[in-house]
Amino acid sequence: MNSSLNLLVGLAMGLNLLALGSSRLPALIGTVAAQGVVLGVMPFLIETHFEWLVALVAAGTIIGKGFVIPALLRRAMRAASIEREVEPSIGFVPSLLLGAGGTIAAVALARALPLLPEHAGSLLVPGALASVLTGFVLLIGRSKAISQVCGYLILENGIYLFGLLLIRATPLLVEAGILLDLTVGVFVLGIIVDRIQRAFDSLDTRKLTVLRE
Amino acid sequence: MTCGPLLLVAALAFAAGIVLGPARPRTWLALTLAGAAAALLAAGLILGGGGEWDWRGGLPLGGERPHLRLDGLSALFVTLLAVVSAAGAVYSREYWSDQHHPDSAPRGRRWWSALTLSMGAVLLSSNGLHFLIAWELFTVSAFFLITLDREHVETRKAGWLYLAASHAGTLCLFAFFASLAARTGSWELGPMRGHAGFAPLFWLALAGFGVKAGLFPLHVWLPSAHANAPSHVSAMLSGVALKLGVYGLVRFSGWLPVPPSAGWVVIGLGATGALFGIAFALAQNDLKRLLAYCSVENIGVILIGLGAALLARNADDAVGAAWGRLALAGALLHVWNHGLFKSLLFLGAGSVLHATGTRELSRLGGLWRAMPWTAGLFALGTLAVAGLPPLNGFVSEWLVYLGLFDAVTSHAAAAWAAAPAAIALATAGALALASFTKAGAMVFLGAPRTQAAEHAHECGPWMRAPMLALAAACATLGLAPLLVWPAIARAAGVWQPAWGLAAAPSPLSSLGLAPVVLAALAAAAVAGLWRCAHARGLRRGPTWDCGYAGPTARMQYTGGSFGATAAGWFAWLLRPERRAHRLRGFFPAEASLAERVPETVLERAIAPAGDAILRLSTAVRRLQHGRLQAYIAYLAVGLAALGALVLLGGNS
Amino acid sequence: MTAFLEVPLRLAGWLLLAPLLPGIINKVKAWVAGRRGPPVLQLYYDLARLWRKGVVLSTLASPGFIAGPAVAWVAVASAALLLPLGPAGAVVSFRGDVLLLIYLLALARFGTAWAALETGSAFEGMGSVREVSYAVIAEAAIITAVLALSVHAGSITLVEMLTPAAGASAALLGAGLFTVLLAENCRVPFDDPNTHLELTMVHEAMILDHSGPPLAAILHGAALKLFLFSVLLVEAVLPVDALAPLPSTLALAAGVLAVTVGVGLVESLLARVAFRRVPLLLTTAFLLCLFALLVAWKGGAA
Amino acid sequence: MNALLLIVVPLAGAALAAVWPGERSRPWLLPAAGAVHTLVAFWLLVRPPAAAPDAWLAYDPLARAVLPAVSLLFLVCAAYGVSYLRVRTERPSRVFVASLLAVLGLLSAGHLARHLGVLWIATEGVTLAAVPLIHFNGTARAFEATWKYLLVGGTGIALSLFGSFCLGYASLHGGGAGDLTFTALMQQGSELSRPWVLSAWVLLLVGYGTKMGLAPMHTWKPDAYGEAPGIVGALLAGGVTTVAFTALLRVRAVVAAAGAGAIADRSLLAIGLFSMIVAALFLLGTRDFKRMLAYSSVEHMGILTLGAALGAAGVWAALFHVWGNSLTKGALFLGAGNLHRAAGGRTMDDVRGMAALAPRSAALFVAGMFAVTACPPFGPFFSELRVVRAAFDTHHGLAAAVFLGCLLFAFFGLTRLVFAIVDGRPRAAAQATARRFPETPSIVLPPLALLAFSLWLGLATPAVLRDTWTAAVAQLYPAP
Repeated sequence: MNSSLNLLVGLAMGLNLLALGSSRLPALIGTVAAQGVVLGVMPFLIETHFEWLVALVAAGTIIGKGFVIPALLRRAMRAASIEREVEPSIGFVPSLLLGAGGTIAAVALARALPLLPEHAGSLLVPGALASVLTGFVLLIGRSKAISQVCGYLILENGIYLFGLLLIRATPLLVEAGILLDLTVGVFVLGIIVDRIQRAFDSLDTRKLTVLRE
Repeated sequence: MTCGPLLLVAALAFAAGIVLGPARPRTWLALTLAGAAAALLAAGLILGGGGEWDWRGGLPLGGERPHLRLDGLSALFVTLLAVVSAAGAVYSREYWSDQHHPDSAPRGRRWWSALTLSMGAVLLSSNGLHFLIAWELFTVSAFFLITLDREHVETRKAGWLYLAASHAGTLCLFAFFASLAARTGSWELGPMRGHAGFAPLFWLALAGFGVKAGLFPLHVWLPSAHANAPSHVSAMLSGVALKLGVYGLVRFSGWLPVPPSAGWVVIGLGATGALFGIAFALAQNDLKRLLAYCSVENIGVILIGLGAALLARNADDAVGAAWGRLALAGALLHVWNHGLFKSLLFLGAGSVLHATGTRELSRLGGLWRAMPWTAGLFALGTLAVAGLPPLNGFVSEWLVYLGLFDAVTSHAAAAWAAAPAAIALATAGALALASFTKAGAMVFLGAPRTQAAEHAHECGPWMRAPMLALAAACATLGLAPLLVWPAIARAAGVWQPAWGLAAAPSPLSSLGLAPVVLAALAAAAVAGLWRCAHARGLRRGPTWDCGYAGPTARMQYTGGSFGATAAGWFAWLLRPERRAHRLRGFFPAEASLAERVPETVLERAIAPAGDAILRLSTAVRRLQHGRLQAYIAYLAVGLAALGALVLLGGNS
Repeated sequence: MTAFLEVPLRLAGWLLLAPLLPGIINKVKAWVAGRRGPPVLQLYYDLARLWRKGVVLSTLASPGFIAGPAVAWVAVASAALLLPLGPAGAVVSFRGDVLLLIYLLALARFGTAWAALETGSAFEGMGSVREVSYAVIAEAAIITAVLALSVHAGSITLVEMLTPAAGASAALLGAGLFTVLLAENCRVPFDDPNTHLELTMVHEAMILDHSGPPLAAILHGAALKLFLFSVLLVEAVLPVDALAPLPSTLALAAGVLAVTVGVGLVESLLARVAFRRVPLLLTTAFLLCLFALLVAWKGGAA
Repeated sequence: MNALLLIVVPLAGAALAAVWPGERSRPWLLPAAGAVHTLVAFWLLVRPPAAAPDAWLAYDPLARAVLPAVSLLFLVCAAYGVSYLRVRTERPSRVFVASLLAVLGLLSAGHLARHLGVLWIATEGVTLAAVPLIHFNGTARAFEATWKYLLVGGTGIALSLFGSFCLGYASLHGGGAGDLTFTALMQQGSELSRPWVLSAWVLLLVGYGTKMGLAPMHTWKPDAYGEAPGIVGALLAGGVTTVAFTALLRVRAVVAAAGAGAIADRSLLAIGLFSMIVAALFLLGTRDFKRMLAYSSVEHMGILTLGAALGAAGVWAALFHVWGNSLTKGALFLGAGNLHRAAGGRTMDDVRGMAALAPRSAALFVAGMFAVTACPPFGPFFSELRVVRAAFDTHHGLAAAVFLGCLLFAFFGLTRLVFAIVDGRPRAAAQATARRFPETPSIVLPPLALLAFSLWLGLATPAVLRDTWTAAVAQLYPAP
């Protein structure tokens, strides 16, 4: 099962690069949604025998990350009737290079961290780190609010990937809390985006520079 | 003994003054006088009867049980505080009266009481924490007194400069007391000469107290603050507030061990301060600024004495003890003397300001006719500050001289510091004579230079009485220094136990009646010459001036040209700025010459540094430009930096 | 008992002999110039006349105008009393009296300068500025000289300081003190007592407006000051009381005479230096005293 | 009495406020809930309840050492809030009151949390609940501030979650059973896998440091504090930051138990001093007195962090400073709110002569300025002096020097700005505004009360508080 899990993690990492390279918002949102679904499947591979809680987590993840949030984002996009270009402040090629470099660095860094025998050889840690880096690149390198939200989501996904290492050990409360917080957080982000659109009739955060020294 | 109740009465009186002051001027004045009298009595008991009063409170304040101690040294300063505070309070009744300053006069009374109370607390408290509290309260209340009149931008600027400089000093004291407490394990203060390890702390104390004392390179706040404050406040600041800085230095150099080089540094600072301070004074055109710079000089004199005493203490032999004691006694006596005559001079300047509305020498002149009392008393203060016999300034400077000379004649290593210090002291004395001849003459002699000066009026009894009292004190200390010797000796004994016991030094006792005789002879001669002149027939006529027909007031010698000669020798330090508009052509239009002596240290050294820091701040503030992406980038950078620090920092 | 007799006697001596010196100086100048010159006792006549004259007081002047000269005169006189006279020693003597002497002279300076400024005349302003300004360096020089003497004698009482010769540093000290004497008493090359251009005066400019008894007091005080300085100079340099009383007294007298003649010669041979050069000259005097101090220090240390 | 009341009561109040019909009467829920909360907090402070070591939520010494200050601050702010909402009737108060109470509840939860996950959830909850408060004014500026607060804060909070996972994995790797209560983690001690603990420390420090507003993660602070109402600013600066700080303290204890205490202290020292330097530089130049308060808050967070790096004595001083800072800063924020309304402006370019327009608030503001710059006899003076002493105790002379230098420049900046707006001749336009917002006792007394508390805290620190701080230090530095 470890190999298939690694396959999925690799897929998620690939989706990271895709997100970095996608030049249009719908594509970006789609990539994020796909990644959410991929992440949601993973718990089943980790848990050999079926467990309700794990199933619940997985389902929640798939629904939340895969469908609800992307839907919200699309809605915000439509409501703001914004053009679909991503408008990077760090170009696509540099972002891709950064992402790729980040991925390699993540793999290298992950070697330095000791793993439990059952996690040995799993790609979860490098995957998590790579996603977090990708998230940062998107947050820093994209000027539109929605693309930043996507970056934030990928960041969260990375952390979620890492959380999978603990899914068996840590009590459910943490997981549930996390899931809830993520959804709520992004939900509020969506609302904010909505409000910003009303206030500024654009989602370009470069315009949000009134407050300064 | 009965010190406790007296001090309690004083404290209660001033505390009540804080509460009642704004509403009830008369009650406030009575309270202040009563409190001052009680404090004076308590200090007198200590100085006269010896011993010390030591009291530990029950309930803790700020986590520490109060510990008050009134010994000879603090009593010396308490005396000065009480006298000047009372004098200023009486003076302010007319000078800063309610009808002229309806809103600020009540505030002024409140802060005056607060200032006196906190200063007293500084002098008494023997616990580092409480010392700091009292110190900061004293600083802040002095700030509010300086800026009583918040209308003028000048005053506000001066106030802020004072506050900023004092805070820098206070933070040095934070470090001083905190590291002292860290070493002793408690905030308690007291004699701890044994621990040689504490010596380096002296430098912190020197910086912290030096700012407040107006030590030469740290004096930058002093001139503007003293010049722009109300005059009774200037008197308090210059007469007492500076002395608290001195108190700190004397107190802690007495309680703690000092590094071997301390004496050399202090005496060097004192000598340069005395010389440069008075050089600045000579160049001033603002009467109160002149007085303020003169305070820098006198602090220098005091520090020369203290430095010599420190050198003697380190030399640690019988000979050294002898001259060290003389120098220390001179310094301590000069604390009193400067407090008295400088307050007198500031009050005099105040009544000039009150009468004419200006402090500029070039707008005054001929005031003696309108205000004879002020003129006479100011002249007396002038004699005293110039250190001329038979007044008090001479006695203390003379003691310091004796200490320095003995150090030189005893061929001690300290001679290498003492001889230059003596020369500097003499030069400063001559410069002081020049500056105050200038000050007195430009203000009171000759013809009035402006309408304002012409229509001046004498100050009323409320302003005259305190000046008279202070003048009387100056004269007494000058004529009969032996009276106060025991007090001085006791204070010196607190600083260095071995030095206190001895009787009055032979010179002082043998000086004995000389001042009195001199004063008597001078009086007799004046009277004789006066009567003789009248007997021969005394005619009034215009100033002959080599027969010049139409002299006008504007033809008189000005303060600027008066200072020019000697101040010119210090041009490298004073950097006077002159804007001359010379006469040109056959039918010249009007010409003008404007001269200004900047506060060199402030404008040439500190201001540029401040600008550099402000530029840095502007550069840093540009980073807060409002772009969210960059903010998240900062976050990532912080993450990376901390990661590097933690993961690569290794385990130390 | 003797003191009560001695003080007036000495005072009388000082006061009566003082006006002689300016007369001698003028005589010397006249001789050098090949004139007959005024009688040696001229100043006595002047003083007597001034004492009988009335006083004209500027309308601007305050009582200080008359008090100043009186105080100055008293200060100089009492300073003179502090000075020991060869074998006779001093009437009043205590540790540090030398400093009192210096400050008494400062008091005298203050009195005259103050009185001069009373009239609000620009000339007298100039005069008093120069007086107090040059005194700054002169004071430094004097205190250095005193330091040298006290280091050499290991004491700061005039009697002990002046009795032994200043030894090796005598020459330096003598030169320095002589220059200071010229400056403090406003002689050439610092000031020209009988110039007629007020702009170049120092002491004379200060007394332009004085008349009658006050002027007399000032003139007599000046003469006294000159006398005082020459005695101080002689005693500092010559081992006068190494000798028996009579010879030493004679030596003292001779020394004072020599100093006076020296002043006269200087006045007739030199011209007044420009005012901006005066500080230079005084600084030289200061340096001379400083070297004297160093020499004394070495001598004492050895 | 059960400590959980501290969480339940405010949350219940929030729910009640959300459904409360009366627009006029709703604000009174604030002081009501606040009073109960304060009562419980102080009652349990005096009579500490016994806490099971493995409890996930408990009123343990560290919580007792900090939470009552927040509770007190909230009570006063609530009293102020009633009159504040009365002058701001144009804005609906439902969401405001509800989220204010929710913030209080979640704050308490965060303080009571003894479990890594619970702690994180509470912090995230506070972050989210504060969102409506920050854009209460509904202006474009408010939206911008909120957006920045949410995205920067959200990133920080995400990182702290990451850190929590790393710590969890460290314990798992050390053979732990996945019990993430701090007691369990500390018991595991050196068994925790070092690399994971260190990476957890970095992530948690950055994450919770963002919530505290340590430089360089402070960028959201001036915007949020500047745009939010004064009362919200007071609660953010005096309440929310304390949760993050106690979180760091708890985590540091675990890291120290794992044998990396020295490294943790070094990083705390570095980031604390860095924050102070940055704050001082900003304070020197800023011209807006509400943003000034934000930077001052950054500076004081730096002081707390520095204290936390200076061993037991330092932590004691830091806990002391939490109280002093919360109360004093609260007074300043409320006073700033008064001045802002009365002057109709916020920068020293368009605000002058407040001493004439709003004398009481101006006097309060000046007094608060002196208090917050460590002028005795207010609380911060004592705590900061203790920090300096702790620095000398632990031979960090250089750190003490930098600390004092930053205090000095911060003082320059603060006094310059404060006196610029207090002194001088007020503008004509401002006089009209000032008449519209008179200085009623209801807006002057709360800040005055806070200052009085700060004074009382400094001069007569109650023994029970001292003991609690000592107990908290003992909890963080268990005797080996």
